[in-house]
Amino acid sequence: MNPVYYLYLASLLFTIGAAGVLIRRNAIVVFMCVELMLNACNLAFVTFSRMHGNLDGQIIAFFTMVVAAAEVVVGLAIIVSVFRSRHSASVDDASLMKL
Amino acid sequence: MSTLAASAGSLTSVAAAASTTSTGEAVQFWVLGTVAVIGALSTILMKKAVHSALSLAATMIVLAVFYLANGAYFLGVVQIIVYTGAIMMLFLFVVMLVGVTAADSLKETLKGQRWLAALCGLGFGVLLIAGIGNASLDSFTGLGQANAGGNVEGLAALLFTKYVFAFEITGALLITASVGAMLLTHRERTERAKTQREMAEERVRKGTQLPPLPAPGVYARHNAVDIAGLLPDGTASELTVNKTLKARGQIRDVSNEAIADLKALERSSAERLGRDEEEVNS
Amino acid sequence: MSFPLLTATAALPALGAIATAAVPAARRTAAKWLALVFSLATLVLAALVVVRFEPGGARYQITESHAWISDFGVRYELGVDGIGVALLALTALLIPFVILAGWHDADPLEDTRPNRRWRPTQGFFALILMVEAMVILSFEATDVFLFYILFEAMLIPMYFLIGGFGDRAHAGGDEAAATQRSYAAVKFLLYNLVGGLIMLAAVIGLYTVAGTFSLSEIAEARANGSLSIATGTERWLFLGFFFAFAVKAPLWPLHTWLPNAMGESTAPVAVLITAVVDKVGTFAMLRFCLQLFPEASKWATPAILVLALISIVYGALLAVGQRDMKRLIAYASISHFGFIIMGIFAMTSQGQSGATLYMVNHGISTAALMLVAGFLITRRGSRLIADYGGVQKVAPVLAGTFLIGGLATLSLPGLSPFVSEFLVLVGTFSRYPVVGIIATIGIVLAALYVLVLYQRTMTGPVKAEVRAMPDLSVRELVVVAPLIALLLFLGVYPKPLTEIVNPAVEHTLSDVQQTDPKPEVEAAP
Amino acid sequence: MENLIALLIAAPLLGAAVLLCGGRRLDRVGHWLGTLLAAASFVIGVVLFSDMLGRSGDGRTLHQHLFSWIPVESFQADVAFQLDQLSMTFVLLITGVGTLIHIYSIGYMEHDERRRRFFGYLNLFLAAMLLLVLADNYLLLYFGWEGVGLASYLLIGFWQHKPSAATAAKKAFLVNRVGDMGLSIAVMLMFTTFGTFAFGPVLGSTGDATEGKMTAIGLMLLLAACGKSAQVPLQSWLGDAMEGPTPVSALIHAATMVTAGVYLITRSGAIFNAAPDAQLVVVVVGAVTLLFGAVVGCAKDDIKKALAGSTMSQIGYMILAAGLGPIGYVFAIMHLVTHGFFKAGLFLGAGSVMHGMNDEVDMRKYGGLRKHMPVTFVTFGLGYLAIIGFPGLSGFFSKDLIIEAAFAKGGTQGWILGSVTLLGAAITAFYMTRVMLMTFFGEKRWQPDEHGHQPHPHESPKSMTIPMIILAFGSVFAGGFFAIGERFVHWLEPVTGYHHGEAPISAATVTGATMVVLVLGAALAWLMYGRRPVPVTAPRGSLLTRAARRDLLQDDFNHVVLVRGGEHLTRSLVYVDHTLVDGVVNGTAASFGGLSGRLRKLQNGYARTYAVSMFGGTAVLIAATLLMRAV
Repeated sequence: MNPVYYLYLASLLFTIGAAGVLIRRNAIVVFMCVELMLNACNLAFVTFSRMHGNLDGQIIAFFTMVVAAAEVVVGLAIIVSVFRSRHSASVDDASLMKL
Repeated sequence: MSTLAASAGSLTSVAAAASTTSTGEAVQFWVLGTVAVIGALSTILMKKAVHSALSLAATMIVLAVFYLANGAYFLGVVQIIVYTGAIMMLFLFVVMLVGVTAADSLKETLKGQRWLAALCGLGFGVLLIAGIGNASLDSFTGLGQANAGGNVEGLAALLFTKYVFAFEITGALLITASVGAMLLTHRERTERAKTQREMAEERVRKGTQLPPLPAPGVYARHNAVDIAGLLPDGTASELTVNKTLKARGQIRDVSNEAIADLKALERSSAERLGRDEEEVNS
Repeated sequence: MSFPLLTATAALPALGAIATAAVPAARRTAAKWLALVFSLATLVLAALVVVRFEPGGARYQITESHAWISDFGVRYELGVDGIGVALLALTALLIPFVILAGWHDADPLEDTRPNRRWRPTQGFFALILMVEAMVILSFEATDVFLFYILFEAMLIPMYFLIGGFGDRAHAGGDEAAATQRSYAAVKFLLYNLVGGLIMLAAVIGLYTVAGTFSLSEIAEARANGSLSIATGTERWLFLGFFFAFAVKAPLWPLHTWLPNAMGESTAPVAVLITAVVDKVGTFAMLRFCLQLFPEASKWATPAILVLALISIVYGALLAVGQRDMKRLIAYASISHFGFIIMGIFAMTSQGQSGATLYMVNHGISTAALMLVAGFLITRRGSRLIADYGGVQKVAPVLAGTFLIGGLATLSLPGLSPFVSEFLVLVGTFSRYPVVGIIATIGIVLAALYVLVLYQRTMTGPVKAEVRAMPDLSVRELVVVAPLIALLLFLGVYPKPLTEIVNPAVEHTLSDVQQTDPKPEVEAAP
Repeated sequence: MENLIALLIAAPLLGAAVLLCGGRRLDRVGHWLGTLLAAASFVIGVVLFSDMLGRSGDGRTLHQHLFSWIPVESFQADVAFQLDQLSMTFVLLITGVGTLIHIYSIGYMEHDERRRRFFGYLNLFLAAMLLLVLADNYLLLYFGWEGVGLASYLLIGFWQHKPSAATAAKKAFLVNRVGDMGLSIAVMLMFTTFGTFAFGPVLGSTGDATEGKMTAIGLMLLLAACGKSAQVPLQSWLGDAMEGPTPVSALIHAATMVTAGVYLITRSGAIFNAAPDAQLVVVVVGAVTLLFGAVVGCAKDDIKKALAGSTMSQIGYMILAAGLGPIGYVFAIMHLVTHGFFKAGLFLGAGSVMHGMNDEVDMRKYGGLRKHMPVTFVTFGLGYLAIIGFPGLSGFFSKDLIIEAAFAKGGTQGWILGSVTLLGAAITAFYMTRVMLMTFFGEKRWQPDEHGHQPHPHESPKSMTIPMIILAFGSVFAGGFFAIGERFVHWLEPVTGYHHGEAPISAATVTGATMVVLVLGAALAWLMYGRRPVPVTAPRGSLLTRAARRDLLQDDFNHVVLVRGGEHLTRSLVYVDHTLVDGVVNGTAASFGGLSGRLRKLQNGYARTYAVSMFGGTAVLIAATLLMRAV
């Protein structure tokens, strides 16, 4: 088997995550889907680093994880405060983009 | 786990340019890959957020394994510790906070949203795969040399030389994030806290429930917070249970069973004392 | 380096605009005088330019050149040829009269309560000076990009001048007038913006082809053959430029914004539109279309001549059919712009010199006619021709100046427009006889609409409404008399102007490799 | 000496400038100033004339180059003058008659508060007319040409408060403009053909150009002449032009301006000689107008309009003569001069009559005025005799020579033209006799006007009668003076060229025939208007009469075809401009509005919708990159 298959898997996961982002209304789940997408990317990076035989890919994946951590912290905090104020975690309720 | 790592290690120590991996890894890929995909799908299809979180965790663990298989030992471990360990738990916390059992319907409210999403997703996936397809190179250089001095050391070498600035910046980012999270969740008290006296006066003015709320639970064997206290006539008092629990519908109503137990008790004692029902009833 | 004279001519009015705008609300009159002084100072500088300019000398003179946006090779390049000098002088000359004529047009109405922020007068004169600055600079710019920016930027003050300041006493209620005005302003803006955007595309295209915005560099590159634009490309670029200029000019069928704009705005602003701003369009045809795209210009000439011809006859006929005297003058201007464009694309020295003179003379004559019409309108409070009659009896001087303005519009010999119109006709006739002959119909029609206008307003029994009409005040005389004097002088002795213009025209003709057709027989001396 | 030429024009021009810009403070002396400057111009003319006589036949042409007017490459228009015998003749006529009419106007316009401006306009006219005849190139001539048009416009519409006057003025200017169009096209043709339009070069090299070009130029010049000289088909304005003050009618619309067409054709003789077809058209136009004007003159009851008709027909004679070529030019000019005398005299007489009759113009309300205004009667009578060609008087010589020349054209053309001119003579005799009889003979028919003023006819003041007397002298003797010993022919020959046309019939016969038709015409008029009383209200009259009263329906034609048609055209165009041309643009704007309205629906504010579009966008981008890579 060729490591390329990992890439196929990664893209599949990424797509699934994206679809999730689009179809779920619960902010938390949407968030999880985002995480899924990030992980898919990581997998791709790791695979690439293996294919090209240098560690830069892994470094990037590492950074992605760190950033993801930070992002999750802030994002969840936001969700919590939103939930506090509107007693709902649905992304559709926050349709404030429309004036 | 360690076996996997070993297999991966043996694999990566193979000659630089290989065109295919070991069958063992292949098997592992196909098995765990299926698991990962199923996990991902259930993540987006489960009604309850908790289930989504758990299936996502599963996917992540699988990914961790794949990292290891790809010779990214450090990342594999970090994946398990940070992601599955920390981030997913954070998710669970929040889910609990917002309500575990609050299942959101998967019924689409936006017209055509689902179809569009499906269409885009399909097209996107196809495109990605096609892209990889024509980017694919049939031979690959393993991480043999790169990991020669050990994977962690290799990463460290890169991280603290080439990527040191990025590293520092991410550090700053983390700090900022934590502070930001605190700021966001922290609720500033706007008015002076009421003194006890004021509260008391307020209660009196309202005239409702002058004495403190009754404690939950009746009899020593039931003092769980989720059991309504019984009024003298044996009916459950709503006041005794926390609102949140009530909102989640997590109240256990034990009043009837308590009465039944009482009856059973009396009957048995009556039998032991040899009294008959009449006496009892009279 | 020497004193940047050209920059100064543009910078002075700009400064004036800022200064005027800064005058506090209460000191309205001070603002007016300030604006007038600045415009006169600009006139002095313009006179200096005319003096410094040697007709026989290099093509572009008094040049300045500084790097501006070096990444795109955009330079701040100024320079004037004879045509530019003539139009620059015209602009600098007209603005003081415009300001003087609009002396009271922007006074806040009595019923508006005093308000420190509300300063319409300051705004009015500041905007006029702003327009002057931009127009002058656009006549001097020899960098396509710089010119484009000015070409677009001058729309902004014009928009506010048209939309913000209408006739003081309009026949229809103020409400209706205001809506009409904003419609006219928006129409003006949209038309010119569309033209400008298409031009922008062409400008970028030109840059991608030529790699520079500087006229001189492009001309040089063309000369030494290092730059050769493919025929197709050149034609597209030409069309892009020409469209914008045709809207500005305006050429049929892109003319409909002009009558609204001129009809709704006050007379001085109308003069600003037709006598100053629109000239940029025809000027740009001469300087940019012909110089940058000679082949394409020749290729497009037949179509353009037909359009110009339509403009001439069509505009004149519509002028005959108008009930509103400002709109009448507007349509007359459309007809005249037809003549100008025809002269430019006849590509003979007479035609193009005539066209350039035409721009100047049309500016003066229309200013005279329009301003007097404005005085008339402010007296009676109506733009409708039918509301007047017998004015000649009560206000002979006003009527006389009106008649002279009209005669200039119908280009009577002895008044300057005749010179230019005849030159254009001869120039066109010598290359395209049929076109020239059809164009002469315009002469007759011009007489028709001018005389009908004069007869209906000035002659006949005196109407009751005009019986108490006062004759021209001193201020108004000061506005009109010099214009009329100029019309007479340039009509009898246009040589100073032709001397400046001819060499420039020769350059343009050599750009398009055209020479005047030779007469059939060499006449005996 | 040649430097005086500019002064000829400068004097009246100065007068015009001063009088028109001077303002009210000049009201007192304005008329004197105007007259003085006109006279000054005349004196200069006389000086130049005497100087010219002093020089030999071919050296008589003077040139003065003032400055270069419009220099653009090969197009070189100069302000330069040429004074030769032809111009000289006109200068004397214009300044002379002009001065007389200035004097006349002093009295005639006495009660008009705008008299100063009137004299300003008169001076302006003199300047323009002199420029016209003194110019040495066609463009400068065009300048004067339009200048006189302007002056006539101002003077016809002098009483602007009368709508009829304003309309007449406008009409005159417009019709003239049509003619001017011809002149300008002619100038352009000259420029393209010869590269110049100065008299010398153009007329010197007419032979080298193709005949077609020459014909075209000739016809264009003729069009111009028709406009200015009120020839068919552009004659319609002259009748209405009588709305102007009578001195104006006398000076501009009888003596000088209307004859500019004849000057133009004579001046351009070389061109016409090179274009026989054009010449033929000229002759035809002349002949037609000759009869047209005569017929109209017979029917009009308005004395000035009757005279206008006669003017038209007399100019027809001149144009016809000019069209005959070298055999006719001289006689055309000669008739022009004599006509200048007697027609001006007649108009002044008419003016004097009106002056005495509260500006009544209807001859049916005159009658028997000879007792009341003897001087007017005599001068008018002499003018009358002169115009009908009474033996010995001016008209007799000049007209007779034209008739001979017409016969001398030769062939059937000659016969036709000859008979036409004879017929014209007969009709002239008829309508002039009619005017004479209706005005001065018979019993008095005048009645109070609408204000109830009973007119009491009286002789006009000296300032009016003296010019009439002088003109009467001219109309009596001028012809004889010119004709005897062919003075005039020798005078003009160097300029216009001349060769004697051999008439198929002897001169005596022609004269005889003229006499006969003359007597016939006069007798007929006497039968109709002399013997029986003239009804005060015009009888319905025959079809021809009614048509003639309406200028042979030419105005109606114009009205229906040009005015109505034009109105419809403009109105429909205004509509088109508003709906079609404008509508297209507004339509585009509206469609854009609708489109954006539809697009707005996409902006529903739901984050997920935007996410979808983003996602789709990314997909598209990837597809694009892939395609690019594939290609």
